[in-house]
Amino acid sequence: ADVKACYIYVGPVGDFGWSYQHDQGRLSVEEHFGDKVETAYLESVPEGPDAERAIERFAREGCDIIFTTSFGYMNPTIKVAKKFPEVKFEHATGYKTAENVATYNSKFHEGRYIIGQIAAKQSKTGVAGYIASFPIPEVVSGINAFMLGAQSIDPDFKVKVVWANTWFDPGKEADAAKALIDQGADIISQHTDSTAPLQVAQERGIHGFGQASDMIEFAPDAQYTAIVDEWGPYYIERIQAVLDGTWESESTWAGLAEGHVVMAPYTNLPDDVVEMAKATEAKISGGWEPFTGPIIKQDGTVAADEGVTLDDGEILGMNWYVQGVDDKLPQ
Amino acid sequence: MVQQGRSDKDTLLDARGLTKRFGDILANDKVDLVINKGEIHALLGENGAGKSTLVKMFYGSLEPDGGEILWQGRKVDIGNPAAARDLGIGMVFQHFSLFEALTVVENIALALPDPGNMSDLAKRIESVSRDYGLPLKPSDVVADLPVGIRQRIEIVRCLLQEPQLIIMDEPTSVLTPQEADQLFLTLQRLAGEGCAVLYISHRLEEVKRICHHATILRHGQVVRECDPTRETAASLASMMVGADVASVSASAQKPQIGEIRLGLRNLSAKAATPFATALNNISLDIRAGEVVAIAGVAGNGQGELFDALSGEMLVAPDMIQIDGQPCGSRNITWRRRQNAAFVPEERLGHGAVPGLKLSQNIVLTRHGTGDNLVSGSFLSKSRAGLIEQRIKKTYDVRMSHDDAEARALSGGNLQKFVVGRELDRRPGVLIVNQPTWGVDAGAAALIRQALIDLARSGSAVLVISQDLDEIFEIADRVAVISRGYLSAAEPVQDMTRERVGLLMAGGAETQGEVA
Amino acid sequence: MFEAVLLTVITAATPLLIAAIGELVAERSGVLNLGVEGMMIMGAVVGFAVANQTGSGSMGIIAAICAGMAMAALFGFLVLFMVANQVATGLALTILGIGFSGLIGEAYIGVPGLKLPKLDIPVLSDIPFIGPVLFQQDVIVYLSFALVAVVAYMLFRTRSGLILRAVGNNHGSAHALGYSVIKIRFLAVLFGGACAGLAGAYMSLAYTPQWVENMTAGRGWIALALVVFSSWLPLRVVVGAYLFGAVSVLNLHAQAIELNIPSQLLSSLPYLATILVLVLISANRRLTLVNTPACLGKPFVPDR
Amino acid sequence: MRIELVKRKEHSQLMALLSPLIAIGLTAVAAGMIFAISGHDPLAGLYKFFIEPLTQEWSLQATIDKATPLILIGCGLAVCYLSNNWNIGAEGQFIVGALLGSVLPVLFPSFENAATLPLMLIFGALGGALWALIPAVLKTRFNTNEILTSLMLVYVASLLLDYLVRGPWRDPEGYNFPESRLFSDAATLPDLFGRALSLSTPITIAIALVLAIVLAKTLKGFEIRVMGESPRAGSFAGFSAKRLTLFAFALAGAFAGLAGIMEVSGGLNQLLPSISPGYGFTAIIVAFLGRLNPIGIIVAGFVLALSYIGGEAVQSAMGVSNKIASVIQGLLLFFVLACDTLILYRIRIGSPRTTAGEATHV
Ligand SMILES: Nc1ncnc2c1ncn2[C@@H]1O[C@H](COP(=O)(O)OP(=O)(O)OP(=O)(O)O)[C@@H](O)[C@H]1O
Ligand SMILES: Nc1ncnc2c1ncn2[C@@H]1O[C@H](COP(=O)(O)OP(=O)(O)OP(=O)(O)O)[C@@H](O)[C@H]1O
Ligand SMILES: [Mg+2]
Ligand SMILES: [Mg+2]
Repeated sequence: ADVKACYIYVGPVGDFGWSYQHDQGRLSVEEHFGDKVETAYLESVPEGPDAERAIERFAREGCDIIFTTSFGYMNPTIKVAKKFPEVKFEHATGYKTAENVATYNSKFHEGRYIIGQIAAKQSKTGVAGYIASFPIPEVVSGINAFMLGAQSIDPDFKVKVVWANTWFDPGKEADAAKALIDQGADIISQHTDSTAPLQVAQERGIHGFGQASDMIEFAPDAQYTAIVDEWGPYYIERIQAVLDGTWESESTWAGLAEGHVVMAPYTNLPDDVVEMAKATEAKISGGWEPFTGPIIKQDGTVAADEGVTLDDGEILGMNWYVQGVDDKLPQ
Repeated sequence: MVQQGRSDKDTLLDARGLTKRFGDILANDKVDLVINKGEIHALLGENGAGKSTLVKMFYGSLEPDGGEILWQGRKVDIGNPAAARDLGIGMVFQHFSLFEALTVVENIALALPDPGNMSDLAKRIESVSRDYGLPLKPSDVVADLPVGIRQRIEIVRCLLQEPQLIIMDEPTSVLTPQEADQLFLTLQRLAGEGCAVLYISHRLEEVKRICHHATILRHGQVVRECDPTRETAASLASMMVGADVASVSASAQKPQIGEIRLGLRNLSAKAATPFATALNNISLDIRAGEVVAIAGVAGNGQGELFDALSGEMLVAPDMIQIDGQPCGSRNITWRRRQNAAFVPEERLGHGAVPGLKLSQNIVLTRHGTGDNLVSGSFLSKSRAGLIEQRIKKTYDVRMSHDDAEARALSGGNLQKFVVGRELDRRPGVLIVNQPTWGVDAGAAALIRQALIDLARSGSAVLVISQDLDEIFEIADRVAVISRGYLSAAEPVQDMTRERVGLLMAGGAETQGEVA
Repeated sequence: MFEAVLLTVITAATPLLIAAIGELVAERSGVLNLGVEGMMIMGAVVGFAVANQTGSGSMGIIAAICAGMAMAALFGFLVLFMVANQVATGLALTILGIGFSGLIGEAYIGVPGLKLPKLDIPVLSDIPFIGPVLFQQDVIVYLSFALVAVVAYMLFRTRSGLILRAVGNNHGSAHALGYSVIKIRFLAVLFGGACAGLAGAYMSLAYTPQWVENMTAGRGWIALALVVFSSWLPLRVVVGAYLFGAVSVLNLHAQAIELNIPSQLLSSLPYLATILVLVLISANRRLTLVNTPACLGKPFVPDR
Repeated sequence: MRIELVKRKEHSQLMALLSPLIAIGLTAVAAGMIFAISGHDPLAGLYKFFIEPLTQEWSLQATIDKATPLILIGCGLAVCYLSNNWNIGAEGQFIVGALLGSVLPVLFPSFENAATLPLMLIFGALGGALWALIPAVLKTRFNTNEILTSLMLVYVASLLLDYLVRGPWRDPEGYNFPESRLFSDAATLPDLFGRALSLSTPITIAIALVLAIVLAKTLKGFEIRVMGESPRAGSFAGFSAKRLTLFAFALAGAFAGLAGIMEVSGGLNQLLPSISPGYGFTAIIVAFLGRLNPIGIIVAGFVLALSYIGGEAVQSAMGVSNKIASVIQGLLLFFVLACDTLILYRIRIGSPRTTAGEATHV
């Protein structure tokens, strides 16, 4: 093989969520390049000392490009990259780069704006439940985008947030979904990885959205759509660059336009709502940013005036709620 | 070998060439034994002679390595206790086989093949136990019951099986003389009804009194059979040991009574656990030069008293005084430094750690006393080894190889070691619980003599014992403990077995309450 | 609302209850099996796989029970026949179970599961409030209550229960009376494994009908704590399991109704509550002494 | 045929040496079978798993790095287990040690001098000890089962870490990501010989050796062994079971806490929401594999670390699932436990007693 591409996952490839989707990306690389590219992966590598060792192993074993797919791998990646200047590193979701370290992430909040709109259209109670994992900027900006989308349809729409303090515990996520439903939510959105919340929605006869992958098989009647992480195109592009010798360190933050974030087919929805969703999708793909003012923070201060767009740094480090979110942000 | 005057027509059980081996030990070596119907048959022998091993094979708890058992003339294979019970064999164990957390009726039900309805069984227990003069309350939890009652449970459990043979392994060691008398009546009644009894006891007087026939084991072999009524206790003892047993001489040296070395002043302690006995107002003085014995049936507070005296259980400072120093709240090491020494009842697991070598077991009780076993918190192996050698020689401790682990020693030898370890320090105050428990006659005589010698050299010796023979042999004064109360100590000359028995059965309690 | 919360609590409590009642039986016989988590996760994966292959939930349940028992048999062999240390062996069982379940489950990731149907008991389930709570649950919930009733009855009203308690109380005496301590303990351990397997099946077939690695997420350990919590009395296990289920569900409700407490603190409440209750229970010496199997964790080697 | 165990009169010295070897041999056989069943070359798998990591300098070094915290925690746990205190919460003690040890670099980043690092290590040990004392005090005061309380406290500790790292201790310059600020050089545990060896390794080995001497030669070691084997005899010797419980937990906690802060200060250089890949639990296995003897624990820690590194090696090179590594670890522990039985027991294989034909149960 001309290039060896290696992947480090934080969870088991069997989580059917974050790590699973990255591994799907790796498989599409294999499919695309065939014999030209060899791949390898290490799964369930805990953030911490083990990460550095795992990255270093790949660097030593002749990997040309190494994708480290969790935020907690940031500093180990930078450390190992210093030792192996000839190897290319790609770190997902972080903010530190180097000569041979690029970063990449997806604009999931674009998808969340759309599902916020759908939620506001479809909800009868006017309340959506939101199962959040950990209060990191990405999750917070996701909640805000959802809220902004919903408010664009129904200014009085409410979002109830429950922090599960886990990326992955099907039982707990299911319990959280039930709690939210019992508190009056009739739409469930999630920023945790398992299919459990959608299964609960299916069972209780309400609706929700898939996360990371298309979960329609788990909830054929309940899923409206899903925000799917498509890492394949990015991985193919970057490995091609290595093959061509054109690889450079850069920060990629792409969304619907580039096909890194994909909306799963809209199902269980009336036609007009599907129309609306597709229109918004097209608008965002055309360059419109959901975080465009007016945006009022929860405490009443103005985050962005009419027509002003937040810059990338503000979105990537977001630690405040927009007005209307029924939760206090854990500090 | 059947003796004259003993018919062989009514043979119930006939054991032929039974052999049992535990590792290197041949516990039973081709034992032949015949038990007739309606006979009270004594099985005698020193400790470790193999008595319990033999009867466990009859009861199916152990599997013979060789030989055969005939039951009413038919060869049987007693695979487990249930099979034995089916045949009509019942057993009262030396170490009880009761379940503390269960009730009396549950304990009994466990030994019956088909106990039926529990409340019916409870009624049966009440009536049978009353009938035999061993009344029981079926709903009591065993943990709350004294030892005498616990044994009743075992006996009633046997009786309910309507057995043809009852095996009793040292039943009277835990009974007061009065309770023992009651038991004898029961046994004689059973024998009269045609039931055979195989009776194991170290108390030769009672064997003479109630047994019709005796088989004597030594080192796993049958050495003699006899009619115990025609023998004396001394002749039975020498048959068991194979030589004359040296008698201990307490009175040879008149005690030179000195000052008080150990004083108990209204010693009281609450029961530490729900199953323990409380100590009530115990007062006693022990002076230099004398041996004071505390008699009593097991489980009447001896363990708690020993713990209080040793400092494993702390009490108010003034309650215990060693050489005038209040020390009820001091720990055991402090007391040892006051030249007190202690020998607990359980040698393995209390007096010694099973998995440690003897030299390390020396450190166990002597690390805090002036033996230089510890210097700068490091242990000195060589000094411990020297002491171990000395004790081994002085007290004739025998073992298969040098400095063995404690668990590898036989009971009697370990007891000699545990007692020797303390005597070797020449303590001013020595407190011993059951000094010769499970020790054969020769070793027992050696230990007893050593205790007397220690007292005569000016130390105070307190012996807690359940063995009346031992007490009358070595004590200068005797007190009796019952349910946590202690009677006044009286000179041994003024004591009789009957009086001690009365005190054991509660007399001490009333006396103690008055005091 | 209250009714709905109660329904959630029932689902959260059921796997804990089932696993704990099995462990209670094992511990009553004197064996401490810390491998509940490992047996449970094996039950989850095997239950899921078999239900998926055969399309039958009951087959899945049976297979899960067998898987739990197979794990328990391994544990029992080491601990009872080889007299291995029970604590260490239990931990090893958990490690093995988590690894092995991951291997078996690789093929079932992302496959929608088979959800056990709810048993809707006609008429009765229409009674308001009581109806849905009592008469509209899946099979395993009913099974869990039946299990508690049967175990409580067995333990305290039948001869086999008496023998089991006797063996846990004093294995020496039980052996002397002719009971086969090892055999009885082995059966008790197997029962514990069967229950853990069933609890695992509940996770992957009813609670969240899917297979994902580590999906039991520490519930086996909670089940162990519940056994001590209950001082080895079956009916108290129910109380404990439901209390724990309630505390963890209420944490989520508390967030949804906007109590401003750090969610980490709320998440740690069930653990803190367990510690508190353990302290309160242990303080009652008499109760613990009578009910604690005195031989718990002690090795037994019979001489014959 | 009947197989039964016969208790030996004394410990078998020979078996004490042989049993781990037999166990490792059996594990290798089982592992080979697993590789074969999952469609890989068993010999290549075994080589990758057990041998290859030892042949390359960097992987050997990685093995040592991974073994270090396991050995340190394992040593503390050994003291607990020897004295019959079932502390299985070392993971939590590790975390709290790391937390308290990080107070200086996180909250007082300008406190940079020669005392910084020593103080951090002391705080780390203190944090672990205090956390460990909770179950110990509950055990001595209320008779509470320490297995469960120490385990529950693991969850509490990791939630505490999570709360701090996402909340009050979050790096002010970290774009709100859940991580503390990076430690300054003064707060970083230095490496020795270039980067070949972390300072934590010699510290750990020294502690293990001292502990080995303490256990074998001193009164305290004697006390620990006596209490573990026979608490009643221990109290007869004048040792206090309660005080020893507190001591053992505090010591184990201090070791775990020290391991925690050394890991954070040496490797991670900052606090993250998760800082331990289960060291506290793996160390339990290490303690038992090393037969609760510090020298044995050094070896066992190395063997277990090897099983992780080897697991990664087969995963990356042969595409073998990482679950296989944990299956192999589980099996290794099972075999060791089973073989250790031979130290105290002999296996006797006897023929059943021939029961004569007419023998009957009536
Ligand atoms: N389970 C066992 N394992 C090994 N050795 C045993 C076992 N049981 C008994 N022995 C040994 O067999 C011999 C006979 O023991 P046994 O208990 O039958 O003696 P005994 O005559 O009943 O003594 P005692 O008067 O003390 O009750 C002793 O040497 C004893 O140590
Ligand atoms: N140690 C015991 N011995 C005999 N019966 C018991 C014992 N413990 C409980 N029981 C009885 O067994 C039955 C079931 O026990 P369990 O403790 O589960 O019931 P419970 O209602 O929770 O008891 P309680 O309220 O007294 O704690 C009850 O009738 C109880 O009284
Ligand atoms: Mg005997
Ligand atoms: Mg109850």
